[in-house]
Amino acid sequence: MEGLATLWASTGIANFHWQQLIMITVGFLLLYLAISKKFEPLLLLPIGFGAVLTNIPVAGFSDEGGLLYYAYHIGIDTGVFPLLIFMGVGAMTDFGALIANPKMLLLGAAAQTGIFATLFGAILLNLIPGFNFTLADASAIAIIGGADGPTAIFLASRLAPDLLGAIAVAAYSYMALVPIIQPPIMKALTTKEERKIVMEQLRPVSAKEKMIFPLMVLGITLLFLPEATPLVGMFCLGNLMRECGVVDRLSKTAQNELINVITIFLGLAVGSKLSADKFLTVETLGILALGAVAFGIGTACGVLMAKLMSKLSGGKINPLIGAAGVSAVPMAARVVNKVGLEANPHNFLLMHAMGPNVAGVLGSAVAAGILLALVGG
Amino acid sequence: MEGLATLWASTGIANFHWQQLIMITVGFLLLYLAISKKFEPLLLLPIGFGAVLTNIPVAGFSDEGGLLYYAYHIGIDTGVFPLLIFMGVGAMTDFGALIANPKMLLLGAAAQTGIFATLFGAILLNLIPGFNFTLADASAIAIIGGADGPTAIFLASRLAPDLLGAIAVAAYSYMALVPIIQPPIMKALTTKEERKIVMEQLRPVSAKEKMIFPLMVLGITLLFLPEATPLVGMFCLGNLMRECGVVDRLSKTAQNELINVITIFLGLAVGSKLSADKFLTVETLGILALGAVAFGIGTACGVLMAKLMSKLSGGKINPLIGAAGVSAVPMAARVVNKVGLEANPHNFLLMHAMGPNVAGVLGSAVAAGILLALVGG
Amino acid sequence: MEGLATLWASTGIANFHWQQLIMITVGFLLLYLAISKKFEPLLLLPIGFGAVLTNIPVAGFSDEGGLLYYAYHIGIDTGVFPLLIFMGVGAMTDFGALIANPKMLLLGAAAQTGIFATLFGAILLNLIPGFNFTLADASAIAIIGGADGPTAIFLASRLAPDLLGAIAVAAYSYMALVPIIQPPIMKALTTKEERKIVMEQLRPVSAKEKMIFPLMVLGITLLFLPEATPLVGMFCLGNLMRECGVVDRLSKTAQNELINVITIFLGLAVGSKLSADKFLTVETLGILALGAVAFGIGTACGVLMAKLMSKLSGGKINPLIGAAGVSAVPMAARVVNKVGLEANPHNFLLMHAMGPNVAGVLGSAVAAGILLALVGG
Amino acid sequence: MENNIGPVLLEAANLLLVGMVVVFAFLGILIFLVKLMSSLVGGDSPAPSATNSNQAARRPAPAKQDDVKVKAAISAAIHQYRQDNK
Amino acid sequence: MENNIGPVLLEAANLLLVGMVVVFAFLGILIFLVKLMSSLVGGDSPAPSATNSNQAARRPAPAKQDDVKVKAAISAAIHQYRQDNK
Amino acid sequence: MENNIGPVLLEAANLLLVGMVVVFAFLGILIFLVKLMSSLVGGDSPAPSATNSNQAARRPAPAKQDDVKVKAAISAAIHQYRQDNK
Ligand code: NA
Ligand code: NA
Ligand code: NA
Repeated sequence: MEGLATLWASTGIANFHWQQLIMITVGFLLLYLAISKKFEPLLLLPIGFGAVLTNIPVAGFSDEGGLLYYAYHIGIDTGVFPLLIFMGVGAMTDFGALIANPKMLLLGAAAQTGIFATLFGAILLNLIPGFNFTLADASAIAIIGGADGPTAIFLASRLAPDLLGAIAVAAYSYMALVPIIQPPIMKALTTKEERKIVMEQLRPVSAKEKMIFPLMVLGITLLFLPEATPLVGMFCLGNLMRECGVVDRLSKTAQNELINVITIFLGLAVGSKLSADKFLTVETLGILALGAVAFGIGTACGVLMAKLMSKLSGGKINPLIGAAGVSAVPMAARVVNKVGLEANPHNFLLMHAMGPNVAGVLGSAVAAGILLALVGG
Repeated sequence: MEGLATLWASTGIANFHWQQLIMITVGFLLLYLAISKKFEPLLLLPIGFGAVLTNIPVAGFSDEGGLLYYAYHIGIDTGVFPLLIFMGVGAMTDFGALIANPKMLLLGAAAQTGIFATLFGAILLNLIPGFNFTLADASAIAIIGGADGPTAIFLASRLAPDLLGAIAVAAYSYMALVPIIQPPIMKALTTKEERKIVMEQLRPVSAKEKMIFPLMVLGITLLFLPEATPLVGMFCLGNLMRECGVVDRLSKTAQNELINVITIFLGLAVGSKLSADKFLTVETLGILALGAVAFGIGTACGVLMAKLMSKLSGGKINPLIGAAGVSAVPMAARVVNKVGLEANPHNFLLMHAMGPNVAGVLGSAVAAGILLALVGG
Repeated sequence: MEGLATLWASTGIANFHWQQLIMITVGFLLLYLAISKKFEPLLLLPIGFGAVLTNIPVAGFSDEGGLLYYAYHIGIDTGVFPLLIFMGVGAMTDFGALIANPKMLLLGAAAQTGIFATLFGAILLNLIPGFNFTLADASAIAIIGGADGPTAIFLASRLAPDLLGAIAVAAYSYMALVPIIQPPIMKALTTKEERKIVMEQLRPVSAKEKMIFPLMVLGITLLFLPEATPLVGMFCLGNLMRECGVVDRLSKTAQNELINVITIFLGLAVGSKLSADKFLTVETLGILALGAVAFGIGTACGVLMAKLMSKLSGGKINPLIGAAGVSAVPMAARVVNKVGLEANPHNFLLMHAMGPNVAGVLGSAVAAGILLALVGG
Repeated sequence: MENNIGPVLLEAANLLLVGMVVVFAFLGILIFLVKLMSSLVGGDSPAPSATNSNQAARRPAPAKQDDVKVKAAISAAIHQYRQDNK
Repeated sequence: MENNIGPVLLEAANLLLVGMVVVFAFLGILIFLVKLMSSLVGGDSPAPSATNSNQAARRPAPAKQDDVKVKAAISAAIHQYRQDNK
Repeated sequence: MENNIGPVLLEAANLLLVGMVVVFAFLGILIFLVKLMSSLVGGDSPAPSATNSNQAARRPAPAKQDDVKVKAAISAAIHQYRQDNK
């Protein structure tokens, strides 16, 4: 029965390297977080599954000709998948709250300090032996602070493909952890009185304003920051399809079936970068640490900017909403609402936090464009 | 702050050529027509957006590795996108009215005169200095007279890829303008008495007839005009899935999610051909003029043929329905209905016009096959 | 009018080889079986249509640059389409009945005897002059006995691409013929008393068990048979998405729009392998004969194993359910139910037969992994 | 330029002629075939009532048979659910 | 290692500065433009009733016009069906 | 030909044997693991009522949490709409 011997020689048991076993465990851990802890399950489930598959010996999922090889090279190497996800997210996003109160854009800007400060921090980390981040690596890591999955994956695929797996996992994990990371920072930087501030109701926004908004964003992006137009442009296309009212069937497909299909393959493809040699490094630890720092700084700067605006406006702005400027839509806005309710049970901040929340998406896409223009290429 | 200088050097402002600005304006104009004027928005919106994106400097949407580069080369260069759209349109088309009254196919044939006469006209235009259309160019332009978007894009991608952008824009624009172009011609060629003719009700058509029809069309196409089988074959596949009653889930996907996804990318890819060097030429003016001529001749010949058939049938056919033979489904059939109602408020011609209308789709696909066989390859 | 002559020279009539006409007839026959006889129409309709298209002269559907060429090389040559179908089938499959009664896995194992016995039979067939099956050919043919379409297509694309068309047609045809093939064998091997056995109701299965099950299957596959992980892994991904409860939108897309789109192209691509030189051979006759043998042996072994288990359990198991072990989900389970009702009008075996039925899917995927490991590569 | 245009103009005229002949021939054949088909499958001016019962008999059947896998999965799920909640 | 980090650290500091300046400038311009746009298209604090009638007038129209092909196909199908069942 | 078939026939017989052994072994291990799993997660013959409350408690929760983005967008839209129409 030579067959049995041949078969034994091709079993996983006979071919495993211990690093693959660890990475498969990491994959199952991600599945656990996605399913039991509800950590951004739409992406962490396929990522976790992809991590398991890519580390199976003999099967060759990520070798040339394997399923994950195609998913990665067709979808991520080209940048196509994150851009299509961004189009779908654009088709899901309602900019009404932001148009009603455009000053909220400043909070979306302030929270991006988390990105650029972390970039500086990543370079500083090179002082510790074992770390050796280039400026491109540091930029890709820093974008975790943008709290926006497709932006992070797009930038990482451009600037530091080897770190893509760790960066994506960190970005989605911290986005899922927003309810744990943000509240202490928000409370530390605000007084109870500030947290109690009730904001006045937003004015209604007309359909026409909502329709012109994405065109305007596209317009100034192509004038001032064309490097950001892939991300911003596809986002605006999705939003225009949503708001123009004449292509509803395209808009619905973009925010449902299309984004679902792409999400499955994007997740699997990201997971395929979680191989032992890329992930089981000291750099991954650095990325996880820097990601947490980035989220913290972004939250803090958002809150501080909101505090400043609150002062200048004579107390009309609740500084908590600054925390939503990191994006992490809509989790961060809900956290703002929850912390606000703790201070004042009749204070519903959700709609007010949606403004900075969607501003943060634009903010990090702009930051990504700046990094591409100055570091990429 | 050298960074600011580098960033400035990469802004759109510092990199624009004036032609790109004009083409971006053209893109926004198409968006305006699509949204405010409801000019075939499902296609002109993505085409307009693609035209804006492709003309953004630095961003490189249509350079190798850019999103529109992939959309064009994967979807249009291969012919895949228009064929899949055609499959979806087939799955949406009800041939009942045509099967009940197959003589209507003659109207769908007559209206194709617009195509072949325009081909002759395009060659004549070479007499004017500045024009230099080859026979392939002329054929691709003439197909605008087929009043069928995917057929025009498919043929243009095969015979004159450089003219694809202008041809597609002209085709969809004139299809949107059918309610303006057709009525004067229809009224000029018919008497008020003729327009008042009430047609007898169509017989019911059985499910079996509807199911056999696409197979029969496929059969004679493969026997007599195999060059037309990509277009006609995919159309018949969609129609067979619709009518056979045993693959409803495939039919529904083909006429909804699949066609929606492809429409987005087809539009963007067509838009990517609206670059300054290809579009800002005197040839574009010629294409626009010839397109209008093609629609006019097609409409006129359809009406005249219907008039002849009306005479021969002893006044049982309303000559207005000949105008629907150009296709432009279902706009042309509705225009027929509207003009008929003006002459006789109790005369509903919609169902009678659906016959020549869908016949026109087959007619232009057949014409495209003839052009591919005689001019292409 | 040289044009007419050129056109005539490009007609199908002037270019047909008689073999192409036969293959087109075969294609129409498949369409007839799919539509009128409801033989697995979701796949046989596109396969039949693809067979017609690929045999049209001049059109070049399967030549480089043709639509079916792309469908085959992108979807089947890479293995991507059958794997995605398998993901969708996983998202449609409820393992509840199997988890409630895991011993049913033995029936899913026994029925795979059909595969391995047929492999032996295919080699024996080489004794007849004209047949010349390699071990790889024989393995690809034998998998027809797995009664599972995507598994058969995946394995054939790996081991014997030239036989793919005949193997896929045989697999789907016999799956459609299960209600005719199985009952005589089932009745011959069981007594009327045995067929009357009423099985006790299955225990309820918790959501958690259903969620862990696909992870467990993935786990032992990657440990013991990594060559089977492409098939089993994608199946488990689909099933995990279904059962985990946190990614319902991905699961719904996987089992609806995504699987529908892939089914259309998979069918067309398989049909494109039905060319005269590959199909009109004596080997196709051999494949059809062997396929019937494989189904018969699989059914018989499943029933015999169920009979043994019935004896050992003291008559608690109705031996009919063994026939469902060949998979052919859910047709085989319904046949079991029907034959059971004939013997005892109050005996509903459907749920009891679902256990061996889904076990058979796993069984044939495992068998495919074994063949890939020992014969492939 | 103008003297070069002669032959290609002739070719265009030829295309105009051949094209229209073939389009009419093609769709003309189709007219004949559709009529033939309608008379063969009994669809030519059927008694309305016959058609109705015909359709009533034909249409629901495919709908019922279509997509048996999904149906079976659903019925299995319902069955399971009922058992779970008994 | 540590003495090599100087220039890249400087570059990172420069990026931090330039990046934040540009982000604020970009979104600041957007604030200005949104306000301008809102005042131009009359969306700035409209009387609620006006907005309502406005929306009521605008929204349904696109919905009605959207996707005419599908609508026409449906209405044609209904028409045909009614004729078949008369 | 016939004398060449010997070794490959032997190999096929070997495949038949090895294949069936491994299929049975593989699915046999799975039987054992499923039983083990069911006993561990408490799914083995649970009291129906317990299962019900169990399911009632578990199922709705994921459904609620699933796809928060869409939900939030909808609720935001409703909120906005209510404000617009006040
Ligand atoms: Na952000
Ligand atoms: Na036409
Ligand atoms: Na099986």
